[in-house]
Amino acid sequence: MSLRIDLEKKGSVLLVRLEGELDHHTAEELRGQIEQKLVDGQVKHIVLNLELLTFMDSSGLGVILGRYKQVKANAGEMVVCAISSSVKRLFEMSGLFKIIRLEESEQFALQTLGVA
Amino acid sequence: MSLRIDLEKKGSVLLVRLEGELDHHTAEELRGQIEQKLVDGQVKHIVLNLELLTFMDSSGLGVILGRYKQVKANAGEMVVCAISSSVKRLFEMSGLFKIIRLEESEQFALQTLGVA
Amino acid sequence: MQNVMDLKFSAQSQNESFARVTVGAFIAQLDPTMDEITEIKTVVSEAVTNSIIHGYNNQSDGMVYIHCTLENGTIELTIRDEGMGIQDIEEARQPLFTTKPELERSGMGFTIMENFMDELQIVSEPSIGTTVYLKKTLTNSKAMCN
Amino acid sequence: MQNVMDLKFSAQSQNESFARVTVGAFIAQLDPTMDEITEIKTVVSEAVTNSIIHGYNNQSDGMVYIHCTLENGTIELTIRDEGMGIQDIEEARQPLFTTKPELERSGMGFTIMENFMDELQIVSEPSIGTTVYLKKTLTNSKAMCN
Ligand SMILES: Nc1ncnc2c1ncn2[C@@H]1O[C@H](COP(=O)(O)OP(=O)(O)O)[C@@H](O)[C@H]1O
Ligand SMILES: Nc1ncnc2c1ncn2[C@@H]1O[C@H](COP(=O)(O)OP(=O)(O)O)[C@@H](O)[C@H]1O
Repeated sequence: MSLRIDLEKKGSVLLVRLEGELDHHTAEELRGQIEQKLVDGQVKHIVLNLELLTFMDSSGLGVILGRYKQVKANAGEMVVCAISSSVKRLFEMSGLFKIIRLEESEQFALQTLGVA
Repeated sequence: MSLRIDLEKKGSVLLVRLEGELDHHTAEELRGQIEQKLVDGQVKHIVLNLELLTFMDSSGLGVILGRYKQVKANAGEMVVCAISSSVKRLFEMSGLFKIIRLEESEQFALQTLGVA
Repeated sequence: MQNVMDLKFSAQSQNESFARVTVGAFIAQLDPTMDEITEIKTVVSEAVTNSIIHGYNNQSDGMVYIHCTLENGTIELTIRDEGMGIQDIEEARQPLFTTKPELERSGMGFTIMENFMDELQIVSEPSIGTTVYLKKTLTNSKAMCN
Repeated sequence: MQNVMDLKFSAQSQNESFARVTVGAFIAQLDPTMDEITEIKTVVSEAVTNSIIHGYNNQSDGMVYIHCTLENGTIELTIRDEGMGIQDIEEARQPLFTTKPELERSGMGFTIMENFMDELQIVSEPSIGTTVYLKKTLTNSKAMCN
């Protein structure tokens, strides 16, 4: 598997750390793992730490947007942090920053959601 | 260029440090650079440090054997050091250890030639 | 001097990263910047993923074809499948348009290809297949001397 | 499930490393050991270099063809050229035999291919070309479950 997925619950926040490559092949696994954490209802927000992501394409945008819709349906927020310039360009191109908040660091992202 | 060649004269010894991949494509450059150092006649022996070599095939054996013949014609020696297990297998398969001495480290190889 | 390569592989999702690595390794000889490598890898990923998901509808017995030419610092890429084809190319090119929202497609594939390359051409015929033609000249002038 | 790839590229020496990287990336999905990856890359390098130097006599307008099949942890490789061919295959296979000593060839190419793979077959016809068939089953039992 070329994507390592690390999930950690911090209060009402699911912290998702990704390492490696997020494409169509790996997006499915990511979707499955996050959805499993969302079913029990304790998670409200998602923080995505992409610091160690080395590649992402539009399949990554799709799976991120899908999870955004899920937390939003529950009045939650999605925050992304530590993104590379190339991932940033994809976010900009697709207008994702209009709905997903960007923060510099994981620590700061968690703080804004009151769980740091 | 996928091979970095570092040449250093130490008395009568030419110390050759290789980093990267030694194949047919890069062997020609290596041959040219070493031969340039051999023409002035001050070099008698060659020490080959392969610690940072990540790939080698039979084209590497060929260029090493070629330089061995040159120093030998001048009663010199060729010593190789810090080789990986896969390069070692190639040397063993081709019988190169019968004519080229193997030493653990560069320091030790230079010592045996009296220039450390 | 021109350098040419042709690649053909099974329409399986694990080959998406393989296709990216292969094209990335081939263009490396032009000495592209890190950003340019990322852009090329991304567009390859987009087009190959489209062939697998849309062209062959995730039936992995189809084949995907990549043709790549390097000449004077210019990269030409043709990525092709013999799948179901595109009904309306103009519509397909629009940002956020997708025919497979249920698979969480973002509809951004063609938009990314257009943004990252100098040229994008799409030729497609229903039930014959789709060919995506992409072209980019590297900024690096060193590329001219290789 | 079988996974297949075909690669075709210009007979230029900078493509030797490209060919190694490509085959290495393709077999990576079988989860080979580091030693196995090195062995496969080495045999690809040997066969491709032979096609470029011997098959096409360093005339870079020829093409080299690689076909690779993965199935149940077994790698099958066919590396082919449409070059000058081999006169005497038995002689060519002998350790240290080379027809190009002036180019500092070591004559170890076929010996290495034989040692690193489970199977080596050579088919060649003068002025038609040469096909090298190589096969190896990975030791890793995980490979069976992919
Ligand atoms: N190779 C292809 N074969 C068939 N249809 C395709 C192909 N590539 C793209 N399409 C069509 O064009 C649409 C837009 O493609 P794209 O912009 O890449 O977005 P996405 O892949 O996210 O749907 C797809 O939803 C699909 O209907
Ligand atoms: N693809 C090829 N086309 C023509 N001749 C070849 C080819 N591959 C190998 N040969 C012949 O077989 C000989 C032995 O090959 P090999 O063991 O790889 O050693 P080397 O490449 O060092 O000469 C070569 O010298 C050449 O005469």
